[in-house]
Order: sequence, then C-alpha cells, then structure tokens
Amino acid sequence: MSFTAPVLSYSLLSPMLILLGGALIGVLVEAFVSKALRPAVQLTLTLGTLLLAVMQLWRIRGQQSLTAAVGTIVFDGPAFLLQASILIIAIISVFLIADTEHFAALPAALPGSEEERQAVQSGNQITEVYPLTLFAVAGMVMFPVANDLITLFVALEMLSLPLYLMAGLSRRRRLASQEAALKYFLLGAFSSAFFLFGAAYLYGYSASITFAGIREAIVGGGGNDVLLLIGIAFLSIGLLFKVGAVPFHSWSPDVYQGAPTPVTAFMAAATKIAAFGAMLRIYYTVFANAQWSWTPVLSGIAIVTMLLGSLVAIAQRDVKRMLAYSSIAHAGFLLSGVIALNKAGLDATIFYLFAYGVATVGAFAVVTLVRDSAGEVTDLNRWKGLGKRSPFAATSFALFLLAFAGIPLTSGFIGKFSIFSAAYESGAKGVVIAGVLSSAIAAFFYIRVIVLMFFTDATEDGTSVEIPSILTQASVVIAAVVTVALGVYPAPLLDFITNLAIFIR
Amino acid sequence: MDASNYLYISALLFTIGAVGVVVRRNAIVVFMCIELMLNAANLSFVTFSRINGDLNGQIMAFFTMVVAACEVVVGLAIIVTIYRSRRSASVDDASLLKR
Amino acid sequence: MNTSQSLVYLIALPLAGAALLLLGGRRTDKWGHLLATALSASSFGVGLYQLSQMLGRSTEARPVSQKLFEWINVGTFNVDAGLLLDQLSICFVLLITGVGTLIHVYSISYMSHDHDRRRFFAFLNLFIAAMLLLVLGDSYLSLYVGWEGVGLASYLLIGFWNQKPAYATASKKAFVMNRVGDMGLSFAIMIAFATMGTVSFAGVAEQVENTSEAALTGMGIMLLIAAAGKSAQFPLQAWLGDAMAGPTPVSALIHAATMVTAGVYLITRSNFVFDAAPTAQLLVVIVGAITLMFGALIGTAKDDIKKALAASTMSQIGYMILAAGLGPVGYAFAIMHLLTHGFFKAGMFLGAGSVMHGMNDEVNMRKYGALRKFMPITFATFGLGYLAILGVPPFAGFYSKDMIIETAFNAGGVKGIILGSVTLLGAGITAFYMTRVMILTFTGTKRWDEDAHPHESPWLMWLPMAVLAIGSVTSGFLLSRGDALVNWLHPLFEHHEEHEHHLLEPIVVSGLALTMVAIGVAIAFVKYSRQEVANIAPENVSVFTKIARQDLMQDRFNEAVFMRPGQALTTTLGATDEAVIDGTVRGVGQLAMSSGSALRGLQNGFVRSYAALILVGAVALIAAIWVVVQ
Amino acid sequence: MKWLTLLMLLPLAGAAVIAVLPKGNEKAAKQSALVTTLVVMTATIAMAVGFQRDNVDLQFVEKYSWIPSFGINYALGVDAIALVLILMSTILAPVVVLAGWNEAHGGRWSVKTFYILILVLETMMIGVFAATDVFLFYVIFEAMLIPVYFLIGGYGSGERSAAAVKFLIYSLVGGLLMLASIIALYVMSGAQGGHTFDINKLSQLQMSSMTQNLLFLGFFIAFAIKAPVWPFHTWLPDAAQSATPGTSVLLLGVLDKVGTFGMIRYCLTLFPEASKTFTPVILILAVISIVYGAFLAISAKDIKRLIAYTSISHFGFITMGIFAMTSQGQSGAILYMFNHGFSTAALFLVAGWMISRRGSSTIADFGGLQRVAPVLAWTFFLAGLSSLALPGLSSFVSEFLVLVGTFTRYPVHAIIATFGIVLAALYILIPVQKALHGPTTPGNENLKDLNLREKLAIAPVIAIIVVLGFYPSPLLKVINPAATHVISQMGFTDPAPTNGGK
Repeated sequence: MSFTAPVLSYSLLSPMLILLGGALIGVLVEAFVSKALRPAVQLTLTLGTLLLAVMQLWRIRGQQSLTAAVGTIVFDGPAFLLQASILIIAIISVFLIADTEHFAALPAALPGSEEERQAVQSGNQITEVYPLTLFAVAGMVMFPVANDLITLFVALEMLSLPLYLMAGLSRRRRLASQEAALKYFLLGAFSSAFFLFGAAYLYGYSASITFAGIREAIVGGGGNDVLLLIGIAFLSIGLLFKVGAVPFHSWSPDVYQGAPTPVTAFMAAATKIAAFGAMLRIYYTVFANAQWSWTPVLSGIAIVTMLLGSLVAIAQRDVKRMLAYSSIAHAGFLLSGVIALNKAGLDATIFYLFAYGVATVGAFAVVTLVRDSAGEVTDLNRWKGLGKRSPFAATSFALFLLAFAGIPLTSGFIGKFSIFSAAYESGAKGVVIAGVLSSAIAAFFYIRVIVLMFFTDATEDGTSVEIPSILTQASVVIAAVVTVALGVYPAPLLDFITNLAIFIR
Repeated sequence: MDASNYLYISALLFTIGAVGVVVRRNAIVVFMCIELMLNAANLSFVTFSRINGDLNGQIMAFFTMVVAACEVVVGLAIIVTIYRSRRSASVDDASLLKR
Repeated sequence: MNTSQSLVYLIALPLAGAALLLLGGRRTDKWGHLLATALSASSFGVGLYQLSQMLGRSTEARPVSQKLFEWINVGTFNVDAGLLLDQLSICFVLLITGVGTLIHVYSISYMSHDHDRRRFFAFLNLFIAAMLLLVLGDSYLSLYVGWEGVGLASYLLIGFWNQKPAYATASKKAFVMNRVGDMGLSFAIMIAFATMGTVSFAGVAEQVENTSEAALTGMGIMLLIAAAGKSAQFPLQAWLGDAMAGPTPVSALIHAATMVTAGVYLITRSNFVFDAAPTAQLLVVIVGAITLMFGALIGTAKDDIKKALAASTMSQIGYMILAAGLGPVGYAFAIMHLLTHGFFKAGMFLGAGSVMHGMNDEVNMRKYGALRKFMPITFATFGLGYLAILGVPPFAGFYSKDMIIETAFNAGGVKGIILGSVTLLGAGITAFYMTRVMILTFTGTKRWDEDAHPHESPWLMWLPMAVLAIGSVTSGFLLSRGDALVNWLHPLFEHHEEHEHHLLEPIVVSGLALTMVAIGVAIAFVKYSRQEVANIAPENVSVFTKIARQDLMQDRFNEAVFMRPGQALTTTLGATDEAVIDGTVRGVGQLAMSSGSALRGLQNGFVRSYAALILVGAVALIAAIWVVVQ
Repeated sequence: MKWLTLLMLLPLAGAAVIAVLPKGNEKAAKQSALVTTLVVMTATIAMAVGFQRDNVDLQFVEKYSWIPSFGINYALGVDAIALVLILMSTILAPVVVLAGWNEAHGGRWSVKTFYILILVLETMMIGVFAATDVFLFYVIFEAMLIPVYFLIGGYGSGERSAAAVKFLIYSLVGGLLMLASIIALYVMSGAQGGHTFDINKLSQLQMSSMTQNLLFLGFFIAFAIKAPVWPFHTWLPDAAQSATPGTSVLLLGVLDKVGTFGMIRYCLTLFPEASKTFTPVILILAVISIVYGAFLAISAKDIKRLIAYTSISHFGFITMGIFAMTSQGQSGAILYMFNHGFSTAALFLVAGWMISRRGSSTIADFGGLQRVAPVLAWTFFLAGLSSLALPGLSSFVSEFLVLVGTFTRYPVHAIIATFGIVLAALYILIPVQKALHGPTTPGNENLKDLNLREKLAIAPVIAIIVVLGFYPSPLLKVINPAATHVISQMGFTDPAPTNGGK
C-alpha cells in the first residue's frame, strides 16, 4: 500500500502555526531565560507573535479553502473576521496581562506562605501566563475554523485548558482565584463531556465526523432522527456552556470574579467570539437544515438568558459579577443573531461580537485601574464618587456601560439594532421583544453604576485610581475610541463584514 | 449480538458519571466521574464506528484519550493546589464565590 | 358701512397711558396721575367727536367701523382685529370715558396719600382701554379680549391693597368667578363658529335665520352665563360684595357704572340671537328678576355702606337684565336705566367714598350718623342720587325704572303680571334700604368713634360728585324726552310691530311705583328714624335678617357645593398621582429588583449545584426538542 | 448653503472652544456660550427668512449616506412645523444662558462642563427637529437624553440624581418601544423594495392594520412619555423640581415638544390609519391630562412642580389639537408648542430667580414679594397670565384655536377641556396670592429686585408673548399651510358649519 503525504496549505494555517510556535518558544523562555529578563522577553514575544499572526492573517484575507488541512480546517470570510477579532482582542488583553501586579509571583506556593512572600519580595515573577495565553488564543482561532468534530473538540480543549489554569493565577485573594479555577475546570470538563457525547451521536447519525458529511446526512434525511437530535442537543450544551447561556451560565459569575481581572477580560471577550464563531459555523452550515428542531429551543434559551442576565445584574454589588451577568445577557442578544439564520444575522453577530469584545476588554481594563492598598476594589459601593477622583476612568467606564446599554452613538447601539432587526427579519419577533424588554432592565443597572460614579459623593477610604502601565491606559483608550467610532460611523466595518462574511461549505 | 447494546451501556455509564458529578463531594472522585462520562462517549464512538463501518470514530476515540490525559494533568494540578491551600479536597468547601 | 380711522385712538390713548406708567415706574410718580386723567379725558373727547360725526349722518349711515389688522386666520376661522362704533356702543363709550374721567379726577385727591397712586392710575387707564375694546370690538372674539381685559383690570384694582390678605382673596374670587362666566362666552363663540362658521356680530346676525333654534338657544344661554359672571347676576353674583375691597373710586367706576353693566351690553348686542331663541330670552328675564330681588334683600341688611350700595347695584342691574330679556321693547330701556344708573350709582359711591374719607375709612353705617352738617356737599349730591334711584320724578331713575316696570307688566299674560309685581316690589325694597342708608349716614345722632372728626372733602373730590349729581337729576329726562334714546337705538333692534296691549296705563304704573316707594321710605323711617340705632349690629334679629346679612348664604352655598368638593378632589388626585400612578411605576422597578435578588439565590457557590443545574438543563433541552419535534 | 448642518455645527464649535478654555475661567466660558447661542439664533433667523411658507415640502434638504448597508442616511430638512420649533429652541437657548448666568455654580462639575453640555444639547435639539431619516431621528432622540441627564443630575438641586435617573429610565423605556417599531418598519421596508429609513418612503409601506396599530403604539407611547401625556407624566414633576431653571426651560420648553412634534411628524405620517383608530383614546387621555394636570397644579406646594403640572395640562391641549384633525386644531397645536415654550420659559426663569433669592422653592415661603421686589413680582404675574391664556397674550390665541378646532368635531371633549381655563385661573392666582400678595413674610424684607442682566434676559420673552398675542398672523401664515397639509394627508377636511342641524 502506498502512503500519500497529506497536502497542507501552510499559508492558510500560518496564523495558528505562528501562535503555537510562539507559545512553545514561550515555554522555553520560561525555562531558560533569567528571571529578571523574563517578563520583558515574554511580553515582547507574545505581542510579537500575535502581531505576526495578525499580519499573516491580513495577507490571506479573502481567500477561501475547504482543504486547508485535508478537510479538517476551513478558511473563509467569517473565519478571517472571527480570527482577526480574536487576535485584536487578544492583543488588547495582553496589554492588561502585562501588568504583572495581578498575577501570583509563584502560583505553586501556598497562599500566605513564607516562600510566596520571598517570591514577591525578590520580584521573581513566574510569567507562564504568556505562553498559556498564546495556547488559548491558538485554540480560539482554531475553534471557528474547525471543519470536523475532532478538530472542533481539540480546539475546544485547547482554548479551555489554559484558561482553567489562568483563572487560578491571581495574586490577591488567591483562595478565591483557585476556587474559580476549580469550578471552571470541573464544570468545563463536565460540559465538554456532554459535547463529546453529542459529537458521538452526530457521528452515529451521519457515519461521518466531517461537517460536510453531517450536513449531507441531514439534508439527505432518512437517518435516525433520535441520534441527530440527541447529538444536536448535547453538542449545543458544550457550546452554550462556553458562551454562558442560561442554564449553563452559572460558572461565569464566579469565575469572572475569582480570576485575575486581565484574564477575565481576555476570556470574557475572546472566548465569546471563538465560541459564537464555532456556533455560527455549525448552526449556519451543518445544522441549517435541521432548523425546525433547534430554532424554537434556542429562541427560548436566548429569551431566558437575556432576561435572567439583566434581572440578576440589577442585584449585584460587585462590579466584576455585574459585568459577568451583563455578559450573560449579551450572550442572549448574540444568540438571537444565531437564531436569525440569515445573512443579516451573520453580519450582525460578527459585528456585535467585535464591538462587544472591545468594549468588554475596555470595561475590565478600567476595573484594573480602581485600587486601594490591597489591590483592586471591585465593591461597587466603593466606586462612589469615582467621577470626581478620576474623570478618565469614570468617563470611559460610563462610555462602555452606555455601549452595553445600547445607547445611540456607541457601538452597542448599532450592534443591537442590526442583530435585532436580523432576528425580526427571520420572524423571531418574540426574541426581539424580550431583547428590547431586557435592554430596558439592563439600562436600569448600567445607569445605577453611572449614578454611583458621578452623582454620589465618595464615602471615605483610599480607593484610588492609578495608571499602572501605559499599556493599560492604552487599552482603555483604544477600546473607547473603537466603541465611539463604531457608534458614529460604523459603515466601513459593516460593509467590510457584509462583503466577507459568507460561509463556504 | 446487537451492537446497540453497547450504546445503552455507554448511555448508562454517561448517566452514572453525570449523577456522580452531582452527588460526590471529593474533587478527585468528581473528576473521575467526568472521565467516566468521557469514556462513555468514547464507547459510543467506537460502537458507532463499528455500526457504520467507518474508522474515523476510532480515531476520534484516540484523540479523546489524549485530550483526557491533558485534562488530567491540568485538573490534578488545580485540585492539588487547592488541596494544599485548603487542606481539603471537598468541592463544597470551595464556595467563597457566590451570589 | 363707513369707516373711521380715529376709532383706534379711543382705545390707544388710555392703553398708551397704562403702558407708559407701568413701564415708566417710579420716574412717572410726579405726573403719572395727571397724564392718565388727561388721556382718559382726551379719549372722552374723541368719543364726543365721534358722536358729533354720527349725529351728522343719516340713521342707516351712522355705524362706523375700522379694520386694524388680520388677527387670527386659520382655515375658515377668520377674525380681524376690527372696531365697530354704532348707536349702542357710542352710549357706552361716552359713559365709560365720561364717568371714567370724572373718577380719575376724584382719585387724584382720594389716592393722594397712597404712594402707589401712579400704579392705580395706570390700572384705571388699563381698565378704560379694555372696557372700550369690549364695547368697540366688532366680533365676539375681540369682545372677549376686552371682556377678560376688564376682568384683569378689576382684579388688579380690587386687589390694589392686596397686602391685606382678605383683599387679595376678594380679588382672586372676583377673577375666578368671572372666568366661569368667560367660559360661557367661549362656549358661545365655539357654538357660533361651529354652527354659523363666523364669530363676528354682523356675520352671526345674518346667519341667525339659517340656524336652528336649538343652537341659538344654546348660544344664548352661554351668553347669559357670561353676562351673569360679569354683571354679578344670579347665580354668579357672589363676588361683587367682596369686590368692595377695592378703593372706592374703583367701586364707583367698575363695580357700579361700567364693567358690571357689560353683561347688559352683551345681551343687547346679541339681540338677534335672543330674539330668535325665546327660551334663552325667558331665562334672561328670570335671572334678572331673581337677581333684582336678591340684591334688594341683601341691601336691606347690610351695615357696610359700600356693600349696601353694591347690593343695590346688583339689584339695579337685575332691572336692566330683566328689561333686556323682554326683547326689542326692552333693550332701549335697559340701556337707558344703565346710563342713568351709571350717573346716580357712581355719584353715590363717590359720596360714600367722601364719607369714608372724612371718617378714617370707616364703612360701618352704624358708626355714622348726623353727618349732614359736617359734609353738606356730599349730603346734597348723595341725596340727589338717592332720589334718582328711588325713581322720584323728575329725577333720572323715575324715567328709566318706570319704563322697565311698565314694559314688564306689558310683557303679557301671567309672565307680565309676575314680572311687573317683582319689579314693583323691588322698587319698594330699594326705597327702604336706600332710605335706611340715608338715615343711618346723614341724619340721627352721632355714633362715631372718638378719633373721628368728619370734614367735607376737597373740591377735586366733590366736583365730580356734583357733576354726577347733575347727571342723576337730568339724564333721565333728557334721554327720554321724545323717546330720544329709543329712537336713537331703534335701527339696531328689528321691531316686529309690537302689539301694544297696555295691561296698565303708564300713569297707573307710575302711581303704583310711587306708592311702593312711599311705603318703603315710610317703613325705613319708622324703623330707623323713630328709634335709636345701636352702633353695633343687634344680634336678636329675625332669621331673615340674619340670612340677609350673610348675603342669603351665597358664599356658604358656593363653599359647600364647589370649593369643598373641589379641594377634596384636588387632594385626592394629588395622593392618587403619588400612590397609584407613580406607585405603579416604582412598583415595576421594585419587582425587577426583588426578582433579581431572588434569582441571585440560585448562585449559591456550590459547584455541584451548578453541575446539577447543567444536568437539569440538559434534560430540559432534550425534553424541549422532543416537544418541538412532536 | 447647508443651513441645517451649519446650525448643528455652530454649537459644537462653541463647545469645543469652551473645552479648550483655561480651567477656572468661568466668565469666559459663560460669555462664549452666550455668544455661540446668539450666533446660532441669528443664523436660524437668517435661515427662516429664506423659508418659502406656501411650500409644504421639506426645505433646506440635505442628504448624505451614513450607513449604506442599512440604508441609513444623514438626511435633514424642515417643514414649517420643524422650522418653528427650531426657531423657538434657538431663541430660548441664549435666553437660558443669560438668565441662568450663575446656575452652574453649586454643580458637581465645573462651569465649563455645564455650558458644554448645554451647547451639545442645543445641537441635538436642532437635529432632532431637522432629521428626516427615522434612524437619525431616533439616534438623536436617545442621545439627547444623556446631556440632559447630566444637567439634571449634576447641576440640579434636592433629589437631583434620583430625578435624573427617573427621567432617563422613563425615556429609555419609551425609546426602546419605539426602537422595536423602527426595527419592524426597517424590516418591512426591506421586504418592500429595499431597506430605508426615509420617512416618505416608509409612509408608503403596506402593512396589516394589526401591525400598524402595534407599531403606532410603539411610537406613540415613546412620544406620550416625552410630551408627557397622562398617565406617563410622573417623571416630569420630579425632573422639573430638581433641575436648574434653565435646564427645566429646555426640558419642558424644547425636549417635551419632541413628543408632540413626533406625534405629528411620525405617528400621523407613518400610521394614518392607526392614528384614526386610536384618536378616541388619545383624545380622552388628552382631556384627562388637561384637567388632571390643572388639579395637581392647584394642589402643588412647590413652585417648580406647579409649573411642571401646568405644562402637563398644556400638553394635553396640544395633543388634543393635534388629534382633533381640524386646521384650527392643528395650527393651534403647533402655535401652542411655540407659545408654550416662551410662557413656560418666563415662568421658570422668574421662578428660578425667586428661588435663588429666597433659597427655597416652597410657595408658602414667599409672600408680599410685590412690595419687596416689584419688577420680579410683576414679571412673574405676567408670565402667569400668559400661562392661564389671558386674551391679548400669545397663549390665548393657540389655546382658543385648539378649543374651537376641537369643538367643531369633538364638542364634548372641547367643553370639558374648556373647564381647564377656570382651573388655570386658580392654579396661577393661588400662587400669585401666596407669593406676591399679602404681608411680606419675615426674612424676605430685603430680597433684591431684578438686575439688568435678568431684565435683559426676560424682556425678549415677554415681548414675544405680548406681540404674538395681538399679532400672531405672521407666524400663523407660516404654520397654516403645513397644518392644512397634515390634515389633508390624513384625508380630513374641516367640518362645515352645521347650522345646528337646520
């Protein structure tokens, strides 16, 4: 028997390869470069890798291929857009991660132990977070381009496992951080089991692990629908878990709160893009013809997610948890774009993902700025009067909140409008109504925070705002600029998306 | 014999695992239950590959094992750390973050 | 119709005065009053000039008009700011500007000690302007402007001393009750526009025959309400008594001679409506008759000289309204009584003012007495007015009032008899209470407070009184000589040749009237001249007197029927707004809040429960898909 | 010449100038704000001169593609209605700046910020009336909440932040309902020949009466909250009580007009059938507002709340006039919007001066003011008279037109509404008596009278009130064609005289 070497189009895979390469080098750096240099080296390496990946990605924009890696990877317009979004978000997030203040100097050491104290004093900072980030990013960019179940599963784990660890790296409140890691890990693994089980049944239904094969089976019909439905259901659980849709959301508030804020920012923004990217591809291409079975259910989930997210957010006292619930609500909004199942829905969702991702990173970036002697202050009551003490932080945070609330002239409004109109066009009027309603509820607590910051006098205590690094500041500014720009003149991006966002099968 | 019996078994294993995750306290055991679920999935993969006369399912199974192994590494790392700092592997003790 | 460009000056002159004095502020204190008087006088001059012009023209050519500018012009609703001067309005113009000027003169001295005199004169001018606009406007809408304008002026003047809360309240009361009347006027205008498509006098007049009686009746009733509001007729009479809070010249000008007669003007002006709407006309008569008695009865019990006079004003206007309600025959007499009344009542008010002037602003007649010797001129002028109002020949009232009584009797049938006797009775009661006023004030013994040293008023004050007194002697005779006024106004009211069934000969009527008057006077004499008058009102009096003292319960009534329920409604509405409407809104917010906190409970921090939730979710998902598929 | 864009840019330019001014130089900030607003006013008048009043089409039209993929344009243009309102807004702006010269002090933030907010708001006030693209309108409609929100919450008094939040939430909820309707319109337009937000194209859409009713409600409720019409009014008193007088003037005088303006421009144009369907309900709501607002005003203890309640009553009249569907009613309503702007401005500004002098807004705390500060007192009185629609003052013309116009088609409503004029007398004269008359309350003996700046600020307002009372026809000549156009668009004609059924 003869062996034919698989044909790989490296140029299309290059972004992923670059990222993985960078990550591996990062591991080596961690091992061999002297402690003193490490942070700087790792930072440059990571940023370099990401930038390189972006440039590479830009070069291959507009190309299309089903056979990038013998049919396991697909590259097309949406793939480009989603990968680009993920990389950009990643870069901004790395700006935050660069502030080592957030990360345990020696995660292996016991909280409060002597060796930890020494590690902190000697300034020996373990910088494993950088390679972890790169691995995660690699997984994320692979998730939306996977074209068969294996790749999909591998990508899923590849983006998850590093995040589990990163969640546990916080320097302050380490117990909480470790707990976050544990919860995230257990629940993540739990959900991926469902995912895998679903995959198995899809395979059973279609006798194929490639998306193409599954789609043909669905189109052709005649298979055992029970297998198909179980498959769809369980696979969806895995994905819905990642995007934090009700009732698979319960990990996100705890993890968002426990994880180091830069990591929270990164996963809140990037993971959503990756997961929704994958969802879009799967639902728009693979499951499209089984629409009758899943759209109603997904609509229900979307509605519940929006409402619950908005309602519970009202009752939050911790800014990170509040943002977590708002991200749950937004998952609901985004789902309505998936349900739409039309071109407009695809464009809208991609735009929304990018706009929301940027705003989210910005918001968490501001959270990292608000500190006292014991590190970050996330208790909302201690944000009172922030507007007086730091107009910069308060104003930009207010801007991001308004964007979340979907107030005109911010990116959030354009996103909401486009995604709801797409959903309405597909006849999902109920979802739109629920969306509008929950936006009203949501507005309620976004405004509450604005009131806290601007209209209430500071209580006491040394909650101060410090700009630790130029990079953090930069990330806030970039996010703010993008948010406003996309609100005032979104036309270019929208057109760009509209022209590119076409799935190939 | 009818291959679908294997499916029932795998379903059973999956359910046992899932229930186990909910009812057991010890993090390690919980994690083992999850592994059980993964393997249930694997079993169905293999079964289906047999039913469909297609090898991809078995390839998938191998991948799953690898991934599961990675998961073990990460998972144990986390569990051990938390055990060291809490002196307890009970998942119920880790409930600082709530509401 | 010929036009005259000078009509506008009638209004513009006093209006300019008002504006100048109000905007000029204290700078104009020195000469403000003089300017105001001059302007009012010059307006009177213009009036005389117009009269002479008018006399020069043939009957049908007499009315003149002037279009000022396009005012409101929307769709078919076209109203120009236009003035109309005809035989009817000229009478008013002369009365307003004439009496007005006299009262300006009087006030110069009367208000000389008030450091806000300038403002007082500004308001007087404002009133003159508004009143002239009222009688000169050529459409109901422009009349409306004047109508509320005089209301405003009256409000400002009643409340001129509004630092006294009671006075402020009185002015507010007057304005609000007037607004009720104004509402009637606006309804009338709306009806006119909706049914006839026009609101000008001329337009309505020619549309009348194409319009259903129902509509006209409605319009007539609304006009009547308006008239009742302005002219303090039943049931909107309650404000007039309190309006005496204003400085006495105001009472004389606005609340005796001119503004309160605007109602009579409105009804006579709208004769074409009422002639076509018998029901409305009947109501007019009834209102007139009731008010006539109402006022007269109140008058018998008042110890406050001004309030007594006010009551009498009310009753006299009752006469006019009644006459106006008698249709074409009555209009002229209504106007005639209006004019004569303008003279003698204004005169008597000024007299009352002069008395108060001498008695440190004491108004309680029980504290007067024997003032005859101390203020002879006042006594004389007041006396002449007294004779006039009684209707003693040949004084003014004799002509005007007897005409009304006679016409009332001749109204025919039961109606005639009732009305006739009411008017007769009214004459008697009038005689009684006016005599009472005379006796209590000028004769008998001194009942003054210690610090009172009465003296005659300066010439600036008694001169106008004298002039008015002359008027109250002669006006009646002059106006009725050869039916001068009747013929003068004749072309305005179309007479379907009245079937002259004389129920009573004029001479008989006069006889009856005089007898009633004599009786009234006699009773008064017996009651107040024979026995000593207590200088504090005795409490052991008949129920009737008690009621009469309280203005026949009019305020009690309004309070019980309108004020109290109104206040109750207002407070309840306030509460409802807070509790129910805003409450609902807040409730929704609360609901969201609480449900949020409730759901928050799900997040109990135990990873196993989260896993359970996922598991449940998975099962639910399967179930849901199952349901969908089935 | 791109007039409207120019008008919108001028205030922004002014804001930019203020922004770069050195910190703490408050006088300069105030002066530049005043200059800017005056320039804008002049520019607006210059534009208005070029307006052809017999041409019912949109004029000064501008149109640039904004978000082509959604068919959204930056499209401006004015008809008589918009023109009149823009004119009102830009005349009020300098008055507010001059009158509230010291309002910004005692705010949470700098004086500069205050005037920047004011100027940004002015831009949006112009834009919201000039927008002819529904999306653009909505964007401004929502965005203009933000500056107002900060003006109330940052510079107001008392429960300012609570009031600001209440205002914002109310408006946002209304806005979101409208957004749902707009989305529906957009989708339908896509189904019927291309996505668009062009108001004229949208008004051509075919839709089932059910949909039309629902969408109408989406718009109407948003506008009813803005206006505000009973029972959506409870935010207004709180907002007005807390906001600075100047802000209140812009809030009640201009922003609330967006509601009534929207009813004409959007509800009637886009959903003629639904408008007819709902007219009975709306008329009832309007009548309730008239009476209800008046009663609440009578019972009000706080002078700012009182003015707010009177406005609720006045907006009732405007709404009634709009939906009476007669040329008198329509013209009256439009004229009413204009007049109400100024009479409310007068009331609020004078009340503001009284409050700033006395340090309290409770009516009972004043008394005998007429003796102490005559000019102040008489100005307040005059403003009050215009609010109770005294003939000879501008509001009378509009109010009477509305009543007459309504009476010809809906006599009963008109009759009930007319009782409002008696109530008006009460709600104005009661505070007048309490505050201006009677003996001077201890402590008020030496309150200052109006100074020159304040006189200068209020004079033009009073002038407009008086002049338009006697000579409204220039304005009416501009309004009438537009009003008649609206009526005929709706397929109505004025009822002919009935001759009382003879």
